[in-house]
Amino acid sequence: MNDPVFGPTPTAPADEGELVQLLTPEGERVHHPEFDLELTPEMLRTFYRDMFLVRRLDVEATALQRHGELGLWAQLLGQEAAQVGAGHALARQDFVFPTYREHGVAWVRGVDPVSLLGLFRGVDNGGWDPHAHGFNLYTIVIGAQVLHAAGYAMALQRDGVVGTGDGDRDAAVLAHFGDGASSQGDVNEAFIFAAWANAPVVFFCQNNQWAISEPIEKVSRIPLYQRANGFGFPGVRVDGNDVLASYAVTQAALKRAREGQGPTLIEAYTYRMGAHTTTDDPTRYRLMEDVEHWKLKDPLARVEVHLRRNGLADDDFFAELSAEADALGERMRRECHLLPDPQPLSIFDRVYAEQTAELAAQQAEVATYLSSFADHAGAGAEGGAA
Amino acid sequence: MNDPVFGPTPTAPADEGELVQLLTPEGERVHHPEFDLELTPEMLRTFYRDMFLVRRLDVEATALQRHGELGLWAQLLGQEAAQVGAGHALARQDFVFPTYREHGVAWVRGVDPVSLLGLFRGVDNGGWDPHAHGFNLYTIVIGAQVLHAAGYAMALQRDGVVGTGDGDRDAAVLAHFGDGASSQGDVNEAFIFAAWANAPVVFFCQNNQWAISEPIEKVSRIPLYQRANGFGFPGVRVDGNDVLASYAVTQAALKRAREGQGPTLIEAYTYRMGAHTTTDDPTRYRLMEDVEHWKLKDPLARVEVHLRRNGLADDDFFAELSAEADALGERMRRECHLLPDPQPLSIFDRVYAEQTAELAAQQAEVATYLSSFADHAGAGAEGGAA
Amino acid sequence: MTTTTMSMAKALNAGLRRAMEEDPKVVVMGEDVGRLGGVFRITDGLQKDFGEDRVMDTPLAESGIVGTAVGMAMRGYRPVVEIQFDGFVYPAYDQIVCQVAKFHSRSQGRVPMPMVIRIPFGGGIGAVEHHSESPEAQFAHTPGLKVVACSNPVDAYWMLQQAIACDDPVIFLEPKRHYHSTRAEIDDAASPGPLWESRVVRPGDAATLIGYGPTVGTCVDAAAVAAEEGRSLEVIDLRTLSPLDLGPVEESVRRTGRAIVVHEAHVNLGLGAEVAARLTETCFYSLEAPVLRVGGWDTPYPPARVEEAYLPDLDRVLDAVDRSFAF
Amino acid sequence: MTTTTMSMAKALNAGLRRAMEEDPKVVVMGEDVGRLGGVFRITDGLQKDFGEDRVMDTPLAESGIVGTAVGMAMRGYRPVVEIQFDGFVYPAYDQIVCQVAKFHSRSQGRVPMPMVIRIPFGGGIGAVEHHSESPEAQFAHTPGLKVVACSNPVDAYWMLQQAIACDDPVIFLEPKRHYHSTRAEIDDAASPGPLWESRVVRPGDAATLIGYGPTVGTCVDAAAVAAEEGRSLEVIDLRTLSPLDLGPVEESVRRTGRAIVVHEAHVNLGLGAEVAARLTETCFYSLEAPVLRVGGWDTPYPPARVEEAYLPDLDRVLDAVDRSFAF
Ligand SMILES: Cc1ncc(C[n+]2csc(CCOP(=O)(O)OP(=O)(O)O)c2C)c(N)n1
Ligand SMILES: Cc1ncc(C[n+]2csc(CCOP(=O)(O)OP(=O)(O)O)c2C)c(N)n1
Ligand SMILES: [Mg+2]
Ligand SMILES: [Mg+2]
Repeated sequence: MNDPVFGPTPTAPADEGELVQLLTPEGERVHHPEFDLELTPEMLRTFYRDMFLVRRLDVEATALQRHGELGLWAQLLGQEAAQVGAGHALARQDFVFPTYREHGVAWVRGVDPVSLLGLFRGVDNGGWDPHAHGFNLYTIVIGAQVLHAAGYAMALQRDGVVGTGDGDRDAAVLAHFGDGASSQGDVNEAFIFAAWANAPVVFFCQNNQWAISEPIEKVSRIPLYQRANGFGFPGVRVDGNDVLASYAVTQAALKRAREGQGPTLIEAYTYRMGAHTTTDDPTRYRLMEDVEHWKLKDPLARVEVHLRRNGLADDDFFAELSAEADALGERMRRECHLLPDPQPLSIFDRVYAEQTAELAAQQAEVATYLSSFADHAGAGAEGGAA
Repeated sequence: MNDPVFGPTPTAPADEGELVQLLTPEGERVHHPEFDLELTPEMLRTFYRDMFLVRRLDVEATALQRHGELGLWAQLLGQEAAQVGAGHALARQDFVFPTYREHGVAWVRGVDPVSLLGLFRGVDNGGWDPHAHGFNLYTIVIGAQVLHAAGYAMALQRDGVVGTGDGDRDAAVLAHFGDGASSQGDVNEAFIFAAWANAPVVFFCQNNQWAISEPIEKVSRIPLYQRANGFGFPGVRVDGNDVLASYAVTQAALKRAREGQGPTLIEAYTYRMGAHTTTDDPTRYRLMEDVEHWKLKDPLARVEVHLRRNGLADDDFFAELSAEADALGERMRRECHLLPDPQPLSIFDRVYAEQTAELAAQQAEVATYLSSFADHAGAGAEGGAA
Repeated sequence: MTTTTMSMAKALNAGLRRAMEEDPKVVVMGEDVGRLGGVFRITDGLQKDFGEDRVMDTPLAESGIVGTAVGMAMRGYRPVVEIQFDGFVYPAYDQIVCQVAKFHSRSQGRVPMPMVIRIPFGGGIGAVEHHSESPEAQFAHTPGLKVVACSNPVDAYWMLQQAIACDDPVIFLEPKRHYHSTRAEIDDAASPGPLWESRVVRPGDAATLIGYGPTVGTCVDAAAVAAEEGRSLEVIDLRTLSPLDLGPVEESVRRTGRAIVVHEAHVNLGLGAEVAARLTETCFYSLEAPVLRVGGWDTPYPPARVEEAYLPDLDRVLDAVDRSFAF
Repeated sequence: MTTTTMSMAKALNAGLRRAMEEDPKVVVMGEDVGRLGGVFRITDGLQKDFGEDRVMDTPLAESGIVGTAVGMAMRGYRPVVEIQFDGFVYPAYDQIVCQVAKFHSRSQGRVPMPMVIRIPFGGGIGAVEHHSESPEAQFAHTPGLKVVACSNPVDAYWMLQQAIACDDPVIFLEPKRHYHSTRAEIDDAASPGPLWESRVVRPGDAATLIGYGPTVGTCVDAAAVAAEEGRSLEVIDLRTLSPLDLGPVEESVRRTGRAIVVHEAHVNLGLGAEVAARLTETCFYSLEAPVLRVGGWDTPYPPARVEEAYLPDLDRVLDAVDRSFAF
């Protein structure tokens, strides 16, 4: 509908035509006027290796869930390139706010895959130290972390580590969220605060086309990256299945942020190949053809073709990587079992930094109560694993 | 800052240059390629009359507050044109969601000014029937009503009164909010829902430059009407001190909505000449010069000049109007005193549509308690007015 | 058919369907409620049969869902909103407590707000954070809202229809862990009792157990065990949390002299506090022990592998009964 | 200066200022807190002296304010957030109960969340809707938050500094109607008692009145009147609502045998419910009457011209005392 007064009404998100791509699904390097990139073969292999191991991590965790070792798992299958590319663009001093699906970024930030499992196994709400890795705990309430990211970026400004010109000091924040999350008030308020403060934060939206069963094209009538236009900062759409493009664009946006030029919105256009989580049944709402279509754009395959065709990695590389992945899988299976179940009385610990007399009393009461059973039942402590 | 990769970073809202204007501050009609308007002299006089009376209403209510008859008053001084213009663009079957400052729209919708006072006097939370006037009660929680507006517009779609081509049936919604409110999650979610449903709602943001003490240019780096770009529907900025422009643009946007072409964002660029409310002290945060600057753009003065210069209204018209305003003021003063104070026991009524046994019992308990005083104190019922 | 055996999930689905058939103004809104039928399948098949205009897969924004539902209710619709999990109701909290709850009184009755907000609530399903909360006290504390909780398929079927028919906003709590745990016969030609009444579900005379939603089953189980030990416990299902209907509870407590309130919400300022405070006022001279409370501890809901330690179970209920008798 | 006479508003301002001087990580965030000094002027002059980086006039979005404060706290700042009025805290409710309250436990103590959320609360100022709410019960029901209320200038001065120094998130409630109602001498060289204690503010032995925030004054006034009638009432200021410190209350009730809790929040599920339930458990055999509650009725806060009918006042407190004695 082209209204003479108000102009055209967009009706559906534009297609993939306009996205930044540096490596085609067929494995061809293409040039881009703004985001061109020189990469050493070693870097390319590292990207591939990380994607390969992350995919294994994901497959392994999915299997652990099937075997009853995890209560749930949120798969990233298909989103490896977006995440590994973005993760490699980070500087050590940057800080990341993930959703519950950023296993690929976690991997690049050095979070042990086994500690990612704790949340899904139900032994904790995230077992790693956010500060040690510059990587926050997973956030489950959709969109909440995007505000935290904006606030953390405001703190960086106040710490004087933005725009100093010292590349080892200047820092930025990477805020993850999904296409569905873009509807939440919190996400839009984060855009407001970041623009207002000119805060060093890169909003990284993985548009995997689905929010559980809801397709993004029904919710947004224009490409999501254009949302940034409404808030006065740049937005760019990148081929989320192209690790080079994800890396290049995120790197440029983070650099901009660290230099004090403010926020950017990146929409990584990708596809959730798996289910939403292991409890979801996507056959109820999407067509197998779509999945097949996206298989042709696999983020790993194109890098493998590129590496092989250009002689940048030999058979040994792939064989070693495969063995490394097997070892990772084996370790995950083994160590998942060893994750200790929390002790009943521990639920009263660390509710507060300064424990309250009230809660300490409740804990003591429970201790007495539990010990009354121990007396009856003998000392048989039950292990947590099957 | 012009970044080679991401383009320019806007730093402050553009100035008034780009707004739709049909009548200059000097009273000259100007033409606009898209929003041109033919108006009868009678219509022009009606606009002027309404603005004049609304201004009196506002002045009178402010005075009533100064005399202790109202607890508070939110002045609209300076915003008469935006409101009267928008109000006249409405069809009978349209529905309006105001903030707490839309006295001018209320007036055009036939809400008795005296019933506007109830809320500010503290005798009720809005004394008119929203359905009778197609004008919701005032909403105080910033932004909340904008979602209601989107939902009401979705209901219109379901009622089959959108896009039927029948001008007497097709309906739309006008949603008011302020520049400050544009930061609220609810307002941005309303944009999402309206775009998603292609709902017949016109978002009417009166940018009066201030949210209490906070100037909009510190909060938004681009003109607010451009926010709509990020959500995929049109936005337009209109001279909010030009009643003709406000009328023309709102009319076009409402027509679009009724025809089923979806939402529009209108930014009426205006200025709050008074304080935020009667409890506010704007000298703490803004310069008198700014107010003086805006006085030159007075929404009434330009219409008066235009009417006189073109012989569209004679001295009698202005004299009669002045007398009419005096009568209105007198009536407001008189009837404000007569607004009945609510009875103590009434607070238990209408909490629910279906009263609960619990609350009925609490009410009975209070009745007994109060009657114990009545016994002591005699029958002296206290009137509410000073 | 008039009589069918159903799980609670199916009963809710059937109740919703019937309400939609009977009143074209009933619309369903929420995340994934359409094509998917909701993550718990409570709305399964409804979009297919009633269309996308009446069963809406909304954008992912709870404030937006409830806020637009308000607008629809103003125009005469009766929105039934699904909140996907208890822990995700909070983005909509402002719209619920400041708008949904207040429209009727603000407008002096001119603008009723018939809306049902369905919330799968409570724990015990081994879920991750935010999926096992019991937010009922916060809503019950808010005048203008009504709050109910069903505990079995038959109630689920009728109470949902009654809540939808009610002209006030109703927070409708569904004990998600019992969606499929039991089945019951539903006779859709029966005439249900009033929505706003609590109900004795197992008679007894030694002490009164008071539960709602997921803990009714726990109380009944506890009463069965106690019976074996020769102690006859009466169990009352509150059903309506706001308004409370304590008449049957008081009648019971006057006989038993002892009462224990059981819920999954944190003990501190949970429903048990209100029930205890009121019962003590109304039954002061009948009580042989203070009203005791068994609930979730005053900690965040813990990780799934330790949720058993948090949740009130049969043993903790019986322990409270013992403590009551020890007074 | 060491000793100055101040209103509560000034005392809060002075307390904030001192906290900011002593710790450069303390930052103030909110609507209109900068140039204007807040609508109640509690932050008056702070932006001028500490700059825009430490005293931020934020965009108008409460979830945004609290959500970004979370991010700042993660990086070691100690944000003091001002919510302009009680009724406007709800857009931030999700961030407060799901994020602020849970960060410390979610991270097993690795990410503390030192944050103070200041809320001017309560009624009696003749305001329009949403400006007179008492939301404390909802926060006290949430594990992970601490909740305190000051009732006089001296407490306001010290409690605010202590709350800011606390490594846990604190909801700090200020009885707005008393911002300017009384003045008191503040000795800034004194050493205040612990934050987490309730306090006897007027000794007595016939019955115990329990208040906090705005109702402490009401209770003291009631006690003064009762004294004239020969009845000696003890008044306790709870000060800390979560955790509760009921030790002094229990000690008192064991002597008096009677207790009345007074607050402006709705009676139903207000703090009084919890205090009554607990006291009945701990002082069962000392109570000669049930713990009675005087509070706001279970209606929305009414229009200003009738707010007196809603608010607990001296007469209603004394009436409750009479009812207690009538048991
Ligand atoms: C506030 C809130 N509402 C609902 C949910 C339930 N939920 C979990 S994931 C999800 C969909 C998220 O979609 P998207 O943002 O696109 O991220 P994706 O899962 O596709 O990575 C929903 C609705 C939630 N976690 N939080
Ligand atoms: C949720 C919420 N937060 C804070 C307030 C207090 N408040 C009332 S008006 C106002 C400023 C509104 O500014 P704007 O939206 O520009 O409208 P204007 O008053 O200028 O017409 C504020 C902060 C409120 N009413 N609601
Ligand atoms: Mg998605
Ligand atoms: Mg404004």
